[in-house]
Amino acid sequence: MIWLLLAVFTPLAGVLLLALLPRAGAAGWANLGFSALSLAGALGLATRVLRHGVLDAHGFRVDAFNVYLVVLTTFVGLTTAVFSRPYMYYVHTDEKRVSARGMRLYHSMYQGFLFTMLLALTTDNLGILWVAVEGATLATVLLVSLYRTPAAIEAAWKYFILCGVGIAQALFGTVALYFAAQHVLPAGANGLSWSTLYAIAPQLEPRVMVVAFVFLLVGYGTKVGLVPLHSWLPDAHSEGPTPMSAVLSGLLLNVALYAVVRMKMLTDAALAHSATPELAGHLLMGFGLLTFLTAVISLHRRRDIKRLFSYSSIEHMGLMSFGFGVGGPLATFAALLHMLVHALTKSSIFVTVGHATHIARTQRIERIRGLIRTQPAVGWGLLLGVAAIAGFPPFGIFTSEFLLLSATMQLWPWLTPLLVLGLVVAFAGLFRSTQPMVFGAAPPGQYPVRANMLPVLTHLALVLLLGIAIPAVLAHWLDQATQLITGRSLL
Amino acid sequence: MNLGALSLLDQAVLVLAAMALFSAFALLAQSRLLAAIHVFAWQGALVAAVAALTGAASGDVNLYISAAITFVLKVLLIPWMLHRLVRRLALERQSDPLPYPALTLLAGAAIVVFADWVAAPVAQFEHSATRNVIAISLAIVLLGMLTMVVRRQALAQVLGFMAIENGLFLAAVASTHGMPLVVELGVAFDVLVAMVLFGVFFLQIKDSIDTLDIDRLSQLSASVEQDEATEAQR
Amino acid sequence: MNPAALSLPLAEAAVLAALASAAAGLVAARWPRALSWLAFPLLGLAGACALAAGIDALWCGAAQTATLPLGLPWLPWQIAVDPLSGVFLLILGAVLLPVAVYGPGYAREFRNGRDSLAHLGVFTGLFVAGMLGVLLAADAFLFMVAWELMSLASYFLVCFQHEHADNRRAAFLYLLLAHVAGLLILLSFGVLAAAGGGFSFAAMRAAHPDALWAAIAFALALAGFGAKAGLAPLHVWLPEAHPAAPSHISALLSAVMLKVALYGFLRVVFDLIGAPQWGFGVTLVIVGAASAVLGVLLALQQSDLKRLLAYSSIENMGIIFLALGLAQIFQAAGHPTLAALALLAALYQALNHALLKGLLFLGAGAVLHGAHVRSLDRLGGLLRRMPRTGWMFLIGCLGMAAVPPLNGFVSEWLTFQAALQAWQLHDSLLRILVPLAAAALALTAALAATVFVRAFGVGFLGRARSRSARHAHEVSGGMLAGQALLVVGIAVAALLPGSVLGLLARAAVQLTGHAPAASGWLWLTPLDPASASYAPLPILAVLLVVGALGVTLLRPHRGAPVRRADPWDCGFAPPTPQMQYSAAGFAQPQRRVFAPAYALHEEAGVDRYELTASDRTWGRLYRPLGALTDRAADLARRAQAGHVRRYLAWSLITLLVLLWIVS
Amino acid sequence: MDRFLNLGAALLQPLLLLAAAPLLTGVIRRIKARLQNRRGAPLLTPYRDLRKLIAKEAIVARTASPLFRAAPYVVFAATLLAAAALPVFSTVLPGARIADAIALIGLLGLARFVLVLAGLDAGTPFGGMGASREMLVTTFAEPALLLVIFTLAMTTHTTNLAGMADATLTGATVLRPSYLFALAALLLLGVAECGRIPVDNPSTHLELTMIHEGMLLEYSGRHLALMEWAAQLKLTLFAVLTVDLFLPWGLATRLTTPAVLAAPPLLALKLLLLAALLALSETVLAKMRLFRVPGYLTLAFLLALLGLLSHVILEAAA
Repeated sequence: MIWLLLAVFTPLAGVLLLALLPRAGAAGWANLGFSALSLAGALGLATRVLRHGVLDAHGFRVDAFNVYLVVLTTFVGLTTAVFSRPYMYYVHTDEKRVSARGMRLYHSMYQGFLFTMLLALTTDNLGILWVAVEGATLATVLLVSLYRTPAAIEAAWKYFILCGVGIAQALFGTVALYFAAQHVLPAGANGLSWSTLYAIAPQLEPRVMVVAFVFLLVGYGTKVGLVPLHSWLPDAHSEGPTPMSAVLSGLLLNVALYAVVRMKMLTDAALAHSATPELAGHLLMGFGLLTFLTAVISLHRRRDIKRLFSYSSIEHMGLMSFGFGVGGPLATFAALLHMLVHALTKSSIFVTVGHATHIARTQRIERIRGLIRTQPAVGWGLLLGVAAIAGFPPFGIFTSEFLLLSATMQLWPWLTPLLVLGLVVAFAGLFRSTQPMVFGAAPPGQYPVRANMLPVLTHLALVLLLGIAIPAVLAHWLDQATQLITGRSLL
Repeated sequence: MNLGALSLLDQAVLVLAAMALFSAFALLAQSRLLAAIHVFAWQGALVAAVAALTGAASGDVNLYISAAITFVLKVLLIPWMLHRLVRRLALERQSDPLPYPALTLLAGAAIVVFADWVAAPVAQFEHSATRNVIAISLAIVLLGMLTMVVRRQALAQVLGFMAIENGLFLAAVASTHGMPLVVELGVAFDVLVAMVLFGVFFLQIKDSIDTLDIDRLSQLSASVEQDEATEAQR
Repeated sequence: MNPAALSLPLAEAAVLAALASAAAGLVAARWPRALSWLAFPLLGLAGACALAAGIDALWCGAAQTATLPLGLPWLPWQIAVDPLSGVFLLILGAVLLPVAVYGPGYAREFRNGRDSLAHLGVFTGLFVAGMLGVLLAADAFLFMVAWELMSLASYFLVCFQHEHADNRRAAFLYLLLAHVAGLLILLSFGVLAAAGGGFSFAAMRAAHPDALWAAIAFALALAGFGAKAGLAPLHVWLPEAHPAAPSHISALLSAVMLKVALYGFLRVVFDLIGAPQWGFGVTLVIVGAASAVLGVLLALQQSDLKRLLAYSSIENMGIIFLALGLAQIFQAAGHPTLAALALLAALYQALNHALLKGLLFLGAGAVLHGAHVRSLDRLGGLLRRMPRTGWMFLIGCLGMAAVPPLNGFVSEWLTFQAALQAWQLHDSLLRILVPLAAAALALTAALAATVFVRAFGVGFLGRARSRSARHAHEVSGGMLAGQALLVVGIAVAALLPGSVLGLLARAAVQLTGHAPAASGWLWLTPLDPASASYAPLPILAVLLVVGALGVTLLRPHRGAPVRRADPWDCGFAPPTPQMQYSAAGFAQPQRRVFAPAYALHEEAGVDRYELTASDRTWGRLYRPLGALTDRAADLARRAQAGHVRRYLAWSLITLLVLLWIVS
Repeated sequence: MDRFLNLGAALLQPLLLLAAAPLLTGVIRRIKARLQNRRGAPLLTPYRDLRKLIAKEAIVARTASPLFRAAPYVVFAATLLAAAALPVFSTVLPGARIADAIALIGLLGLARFVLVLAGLDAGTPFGGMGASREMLVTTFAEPALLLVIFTLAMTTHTTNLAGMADATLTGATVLRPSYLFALAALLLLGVAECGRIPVDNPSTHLELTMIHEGMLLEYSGRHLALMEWAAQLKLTLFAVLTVDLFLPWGLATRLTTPAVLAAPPLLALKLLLLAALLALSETVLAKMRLFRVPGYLTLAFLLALLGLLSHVILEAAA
């Protein structure tokens, strides 16, 4: 419990303190410190869960499904903080795009974002989950508009409106859920506690659950970035400060997807004996496939490097949703693994992209050239990151895609051609933009910058490790999660 | 079922819900901002009243509290903030008429029918009289979205957004006699923060494109991909 | 310990050496010498180990398996060495060793260039490791990992000199098709795994998918491995990528990587799918013949030496797949011995092509190194300026032209022998098809001879056509030694076909259960001595004897040295180098005869005439696909119009539609 | 004893062929001359030419590489070796075991390869021209020739020339349509391969028409002698090949004195017939333009293919 509190509420303390801390340089370090503390808590929590199993108390619930996401969140939070300290300081002092107040807001809200993420992950109460996810929007929306450019403000506005509305729908879904629960539960029982609901799920009224799930899917799906609800995502990613893009892509989408999957578990349990037991899965699959294919096409002919990679995030979210939708242990395992590796890879890519834009002083792809000549570390980081995200072994994403494909091959063989086609198109789109940026002669007047490649290195190393061999601990967690979600174990 | 069978309180709840629905329509159609804000305030009041009455009917205290919260928030605070904004941004005279009023209202009506159709299976497990309010609240939510779709004024969009919140609250009250208090508080807090942020944004938008017509906020179409935007500020 | 247990450890040692070489390459960023003194020797070690492992695996044809503590928790990586992989380990080692000897000399010129040596060293090591991994893999997952590692590493090698836009384009095209191939292969494994209920090759081997799924798996495998092996029409990447890479890498790509693709195909189709179908065979024969003819026709028109070699690789892979088709047909028709014969012809051809093409690419590298030009039209007279390279290149050309007593002829001869057994087939369609395939093969062989006459005659004979060719210089000892090693290999394969065949036969036994009639070390009698026999050693002997006799008998009595004079000018002005037949001119008759096969692009200036004959698949197949993608992209982009209200409308509509669906 | 006989046969037959080659050329020239109402040179002129050339000093172009001087010997040796695979008077022929029909074509290919390289070596336009045209001819001729061989091989189930002849001798004499096609193709091909009219003109040095001579332009003295001799040997070889494949009767199947003694005269007779045929055709036909040559060769290729197909379709039972 203490670990849990440490992990979740350190950021909360960070919010308050960093809001008061005036000096930007110190704030960066403090930000780093809080993230590290939170990571420590998460690790402690993980070991505890590993040793004593599910932790379910005081309205919190940490099981195999979310514990690894908690660790992931805090870890990416830390590495991104490592990157963001010098980067934002550079933006603040050299580029002068952020005022001192802006810096304070930034650091404080960075922690706020982490807090909401962790809260959403660990809470057992669906209402709190909703509040937290909405809170995440509120925490990040001002960061998206941090640069105060018209484009940034517009992006933030869209982000705010679309996610706000989406989340409102999720709340309606939650209400409907609560409503359905109230007819089963005795008075006084907490009808919003996920574990309670899961226990009684089979008795929940299917027709209500269906409606509730639709609202929840559309609601949280907006934050996952499912097509056609994704429109806010490229704007928010491309206009916000790069560290924000990293955490948004790496964490926020995951958490939203996590929420969706929790809801799917309830719905599946409720619909088990109805006429359409697979409905939730099929909806998710449909959304996933649509998202995947649309995003894959959108990867072509991009001009803005950050938009490019935000579309790639959408693509991978589509894949994960598809995986969860397909169901079955193999696909679920693949999707869970994919959440992990994608978060690591994508955040590392955004870190590199931050350096790349810093080197070229623009986000326009056709003006970023010859990185590998100007600064080999950045060039290679970008190239390897893209290779990883495009699903090349020995990086971990290949593993999850391999599993996903083979699972699809077993359950829906005729959908695999679509997936493969999509993967090829996605690869082409990514590389036709990346290769010119990395290779070739460097334009005159382009100089290396002080780049901190440590986060990239650690992330890619982890992804590589996951591609070559999945540690037993992690495999155990993922398998337990799979068991939790599908009821069947893989190992 | 016949209304006669219901207690007076329940009848009152139904009446109020109907009026809330009407207010949603009004919000959809009203072109002048100040008037729209007033309509929104009225809607808030109605919803709060529904909550209070349901509380009286079922006699649990939570509902009173949440009714009070709603009243303060949606009838007093938010309208007041909106007023201030309107005055600061000098939008009193501003009005954005709908392109096709009749068509829009028809769509609204269709949405209501649809909402009833969707809510029917949900509602028939509730035995309290107020079950049909669920359909009403769903309709209000959808109408709120419709408002956001058809209105070009940023402020009007916010009103739509808040209307959705009202609808949600109504749904919560009518179907489940309110959510647990902690959730209510969280929601209220979020709404409040959201409102503050909206205020901030209005100012930002105003001084970036010097109008609140959000159709002007379309630089970020993927085809243009904000070339000028980034290049301008680099 | 018994030799059987040796092959697997040796192979593992090879992998480790390759990885170590990659690590050593990393060091080369700081100390360039590390490349020459550490990375390449380690590669050589890897090559030697692979060679030994291959020979050992073939010698005592038992399979060895092991399981690594890596991979997925429920699917650990499994590795195995059996005769089939032994053949290709042998090939890999036989080429890698010379390349490692050759490499340092060649890489020296990059030292003062801006291209990072670490880039070269690291990815060469990884590339080799990937290929070894493919050969060792005994489960689909490891296979795919190694496969894609191979593709990715070679991609980085292809765009090693990435300042040229062409190289970047080539690299992109290469990786794109490699990725397509990889995914197709993955699907093919998926089909087999779905049938066998497991990703280990053992499980797939045990399972027998029904005809439809087998056919699907076959089609996927053919497309996937074929794309990597450069079969038409998926070959377009090959002539772009192979010339772009540094020459010793081109040698590896062309000589080894294509064979690794071949290995994968053999593994899947002949080993895992199992049940042969004559339909497979017919498909293979047709595709193979088409690729062979197309490849050689295009090779005939290239003036860039390395492009020419690359196209010739397409031709050779076509021939190999044609032979595989014969094997499949015979197998399906119940003539396992003949199937074994055809299979052996294919394997022998693979070995020959690896050795010869390795030698030729190293030779091309030497030319590039010595004369700094690749275009035949700017070369000429090199045989006198770079004699050693020149003569070895001649040997390579003779081998490629498939004339006795060289090794190219052996495999061609075996293929013909296999095809000539078509009279044993019962299905009349096949009885017609097989001879037709043989005819196509004969045509290909004749054209190949033309290709290499042209390559050598224009490039190495005659007079220098450019300043750089006039100042060409012989290359360093290391580079010559590398080529010489390959010449030794070629000599063995050419003069001792019996013994080589005896080695390869193990693989044929593994796949078809039969081996062709045993043959001594001197004679090559695949079926029975009466019907056909061939003995290269006596042929060489007689050639030498007669030649020597001629020289001695005809030596003029006064023993005066041969008088030199200007070439005869037919009474016109003395001929200048520009008056020589150019590469384009030499092939002009064929260009005219086979015009439909080419997309010709001529441009004539006042004093110059440039002609490029590229293949038609570009305009027909690839450009349209690219355009389609872009159009789709624009469509998707239009959906993202930027109006927040439209986005809200999307969200509302989605909600309504979903509600409508579920209610 | 037998072994010596075999060895003798193996050595004797190619040497006999080698010795007879110039004579055949002489004969053809003589018949041609007669057909054109000339007296013509005596039959032994080719021998005299060879002797004269060998005696002469060899001059080599400055621009030529060592390959230029090695080429004649290789060409000669390869052609002779090819000839060694041919049964001349007996089908008992160890040489045929070393190199079967396919290897024979391969050896001719080797000779051609080196010859063409030699043509390119001096770096004169004419050499290149001859080389390029030679390769054009062979592009079609070689596969067609292989097809002819295939046809017979699939009938006789062997690619060993001696074996083929043997099979034809021992087997029942049946009239095979495939053989007719193959024979026609082989005749056409022989003309093309040996550079005779209408494909090439051995007796001209007009650079616009010549193929074979163009490549020899730089040669002189003993080198030229070897080249010429090899060419004559090749012509003889094709003649004998035709005979062996299609009318082998008279070949000794066993090394018995009467059989062996009976064989050469018969062979001479058959060769005379072929020579007359060739001379006749060269008299009535004119050299065709270079770009009609592919058409001519395609015809040969087609005939050979028809032979193969008709074998597969009509005689499959056999």
